[in-house]
Amino acid sequence: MMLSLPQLAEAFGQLLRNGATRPEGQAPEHPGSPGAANLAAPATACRLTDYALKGYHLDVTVSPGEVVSAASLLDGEGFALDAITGLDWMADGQMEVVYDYFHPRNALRVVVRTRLPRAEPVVPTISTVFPGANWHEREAHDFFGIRFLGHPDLTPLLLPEDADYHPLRKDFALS
Amino acid sequence: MEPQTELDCSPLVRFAALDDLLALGRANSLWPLTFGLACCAIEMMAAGASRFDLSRFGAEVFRASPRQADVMIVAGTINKKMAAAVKTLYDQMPEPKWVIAMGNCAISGGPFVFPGQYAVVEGVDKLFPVDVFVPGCPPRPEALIEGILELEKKITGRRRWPVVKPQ
Amino acid sequence: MMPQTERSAADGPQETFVLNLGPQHPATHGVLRVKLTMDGEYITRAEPVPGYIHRMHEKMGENRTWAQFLPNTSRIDYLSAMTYTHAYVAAVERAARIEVPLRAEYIRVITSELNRLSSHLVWFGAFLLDLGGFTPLLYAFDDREKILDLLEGLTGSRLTYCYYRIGGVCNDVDEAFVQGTRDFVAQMRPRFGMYRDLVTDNVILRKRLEGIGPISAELCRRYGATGPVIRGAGVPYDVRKVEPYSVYGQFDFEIPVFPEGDCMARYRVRMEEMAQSLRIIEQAIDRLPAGPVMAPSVPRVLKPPPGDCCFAVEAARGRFAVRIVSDGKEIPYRVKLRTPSFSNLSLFEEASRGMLLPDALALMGSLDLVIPDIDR
Amino acid sequence: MNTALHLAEPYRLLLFLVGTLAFVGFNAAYLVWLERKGAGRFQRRAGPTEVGYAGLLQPVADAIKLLSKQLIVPPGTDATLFRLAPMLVMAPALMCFVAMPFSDALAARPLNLGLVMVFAFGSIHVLAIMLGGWASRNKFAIISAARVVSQNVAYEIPMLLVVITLLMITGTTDLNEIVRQQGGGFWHWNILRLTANPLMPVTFVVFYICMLAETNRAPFDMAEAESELVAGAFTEYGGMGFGLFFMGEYANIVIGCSLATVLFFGGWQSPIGVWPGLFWFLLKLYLLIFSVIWVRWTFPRTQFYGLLNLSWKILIPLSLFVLVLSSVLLKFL
Repeated sequence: MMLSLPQLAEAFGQLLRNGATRPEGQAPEHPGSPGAANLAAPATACRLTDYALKGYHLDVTVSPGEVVSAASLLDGEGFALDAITGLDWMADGQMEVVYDYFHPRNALRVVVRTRLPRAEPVVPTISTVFPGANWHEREAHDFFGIRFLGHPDLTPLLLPEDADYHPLRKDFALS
Repeated sequence: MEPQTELDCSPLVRFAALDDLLALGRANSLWPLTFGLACCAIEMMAAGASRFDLSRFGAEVFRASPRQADVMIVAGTINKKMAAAVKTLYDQMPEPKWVIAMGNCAISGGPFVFPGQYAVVEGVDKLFPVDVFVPGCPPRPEALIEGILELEKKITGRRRWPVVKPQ
Repeated sequence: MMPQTERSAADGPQETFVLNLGPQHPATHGVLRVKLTMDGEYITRAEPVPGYIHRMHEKMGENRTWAQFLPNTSRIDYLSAMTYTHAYVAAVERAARIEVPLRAEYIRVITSELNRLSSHLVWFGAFLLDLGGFTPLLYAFDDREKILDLLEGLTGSRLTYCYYRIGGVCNDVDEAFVQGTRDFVAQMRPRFGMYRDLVTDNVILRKRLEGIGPISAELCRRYGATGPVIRGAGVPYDVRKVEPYSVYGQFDFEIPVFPEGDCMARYRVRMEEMAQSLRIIEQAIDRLPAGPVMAPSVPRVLKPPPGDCCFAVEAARGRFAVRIVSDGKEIPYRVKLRTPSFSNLSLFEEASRGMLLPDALALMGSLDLVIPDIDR
Repeated sequence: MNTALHLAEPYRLLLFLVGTLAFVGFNAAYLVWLERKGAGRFQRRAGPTEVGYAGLLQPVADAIKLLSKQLIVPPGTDATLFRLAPMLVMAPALMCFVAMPFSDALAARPLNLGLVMVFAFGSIHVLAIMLGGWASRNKFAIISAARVVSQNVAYEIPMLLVVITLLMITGTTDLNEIVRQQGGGFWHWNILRLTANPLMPVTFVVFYICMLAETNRAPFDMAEAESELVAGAFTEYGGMGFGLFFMGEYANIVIGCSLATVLFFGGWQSPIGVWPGLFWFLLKLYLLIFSVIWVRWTFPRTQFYGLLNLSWKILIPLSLFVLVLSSVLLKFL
């Protein structure tokens, strides 16, 4: 199946429009956190990027509730999960989760990102879609304290079993 | 495997000649524990491989079980998650036992020490006594062999070969 | 195919016990711990527990300048230090819009491929050690020493090279390196025949690898496994071909692919890959252009413009990607390292279910794990 | 040594006891040296060179070190069995040499049931390894113990079957008598007695494979399997406990190879009719031992089910076939 970039962008556009037109009462698959509602609606966007400058082809920003449907969409197109990264925007009071995807047969790389409130970073897990996400999410939880709703086991992966600190948060310092 | 309680194994009575013989035997049969942590472990393997050939000194018998090992070559970084396991391994080795700290990480934490670091044990001597330090990042296999010769000297009081002075 | 390796449900429920493999165990190649739930010698659940050599590389990235992070890149996967440094410097070059001279790119390709070769040789030896054959390890290390001599003459280090710089490479290659590399390629070629006779064609080895540890292309995709693991499952995914970086697009080489998905397929992929690396090295040495090896305009204090960017390379173990985020300062805002061993190991739990312990260890060996690469 | 044979029986036995102990001890120690040297040569390196001339004092250093190591009986083990197992591995090995004919007259005790006795005592080391593994209270050791037992049960059968084949041809279990029958040139050796059974070389191959498996040598070293089971049944043994297991392994190799020499290669018989019997016996013995070392450093380890399959599906039917063929030939020729 040869997938072209415009088709994929169109599919994402569809997904984002659906998310935008969804009635307020019907939450997406996962409700997200109460904090997510208070936050100003995250800018959802889908734009093509210059591969030579960025290293990826498609940059998609979704609301926290839509990461699972984005993952399902990419799963259906035969993508594989590259990594899940946290990003601590302390100045903005936000936490960003970046999902990198690559395609094992085409030169296609997609970045899906979502912003969470820093005080309570909660996002639904995509380990139901990509089992490989399990470890990546545990790692993001280790480093940033991002909670992945529905994750089977969020015990520390790389940090000691009893670790209660999140070292890659910008305000982390050993006492 | 539970950790052993520490035993004081220094003998009550010493026999000079016998002690010398025992020291000679021990020094020439240093079996290391198969215990690679990180980069240095590759150089430790290289030291056992054909070009450098630890077996010349009878030290190529890498034993995977701490009960049969005489010297623990700590080859790599020890982090806080690993520290307890390393301590257990040390405790499980029967006396007399020696430790070589190979590489900067095992000596002091090496390049992974910075203000506010949260994971690395800054030197294996924080956990148990170390006999020989072999600096380098990673040390060359020759350096490890020199470390083993140095340990032999520590055991027997004699140097196997004269030290070659740099020109 | 191998009915003995699977325990049928008809055998009824059995008492299981937990076996801790590691953190110090000869088969885990370092300090990986695997919590095995065993039913006799059959594995009902294998749960890898990484983190015993977590060394804060990503935290360190946020603590030093862009160039100061370079030594770290050689110590993540110390067996393919060159390719890892390549990914990082290329990502920074991409973010800071630095053009690398052609000669430097060629040198990067040559040294990366030499490094890949030496990494595969270590894997070859260590894998055979897992299978109980000690001698091939020493043969492989002997050949590897020749590569290390070349790289040591060039970089001054045997393992952790830190040879690339942002904007080029540290120093130019000399005639001795060029000639030495030519000699090495000529010397190395016939060795593969010897390895085939000594090891690959051995009937015991084939019995232990063929049909053992099947990993399908779909399983690889769902876990994001790359490198020889996915190529051994029949998918020709190699970053050097799919997203050609540096000057890889200019060389004529093949991506070895074996569709069986078992340990033997992964074994063959790596053995073939070594020959392909030799091909690339030969071409690059022959076509090595003249010119400078450092970009002329790299600022002393590097401040890439704000934003993020990615760079992926094909390391010896698979796809290694660096994602850097800059906020316009001289210190990175975030350096994310996507390491291949991490993803490759994550499928172990699913792939090893119901296997016998020695087969599972063969499977683990065929994944070619470097533990600091998982833990970072 | 010959004068010793005319001494009064108790002194003679005593002398042989000392001689056997020395022989086994010396062999166990210097086979390790040979193995390390041999491994070195197979692997393009030197092996021990620094401890004494050509590393000849290496086994002495190892022995001193092992003897002076702290003895640990780990908590939770069955202390009695834990201490007993290493002795159980060594003592039966010594017993096997009682019946072994080193030359025409050089045998501790000529026994007409010599072969049976060697097999009886030769099997005890399995029990010892199992006890050691069991008593260690270590999961690796227990897995290893289970492996050793099933492996040895599987390989005892084809081994005994080929030996029965041989016994039908020789008609005696007296080892010295078996050797005497093979006198008069190497074409009289059992391995080449093709008139009695054209499959004699096959019988030897089966015997050799079984011997490797019985002594837990590579490629059948399931018991120690370093990359899988750490150190197998010996995981918890340090110092001389481990040293005894180590020596027991080599003593068993010596027994296995001696038996192969006696049964198939004419024991102390000279192939060309010159030089004393003891020389020829030892030459054949060490050539066989060298082949065992060679095999170890060449092949990877087999998988456990492969090992059992080889025994139950190939070796046992094959040796049964040889047995039937042999008896048919014996009956009708």
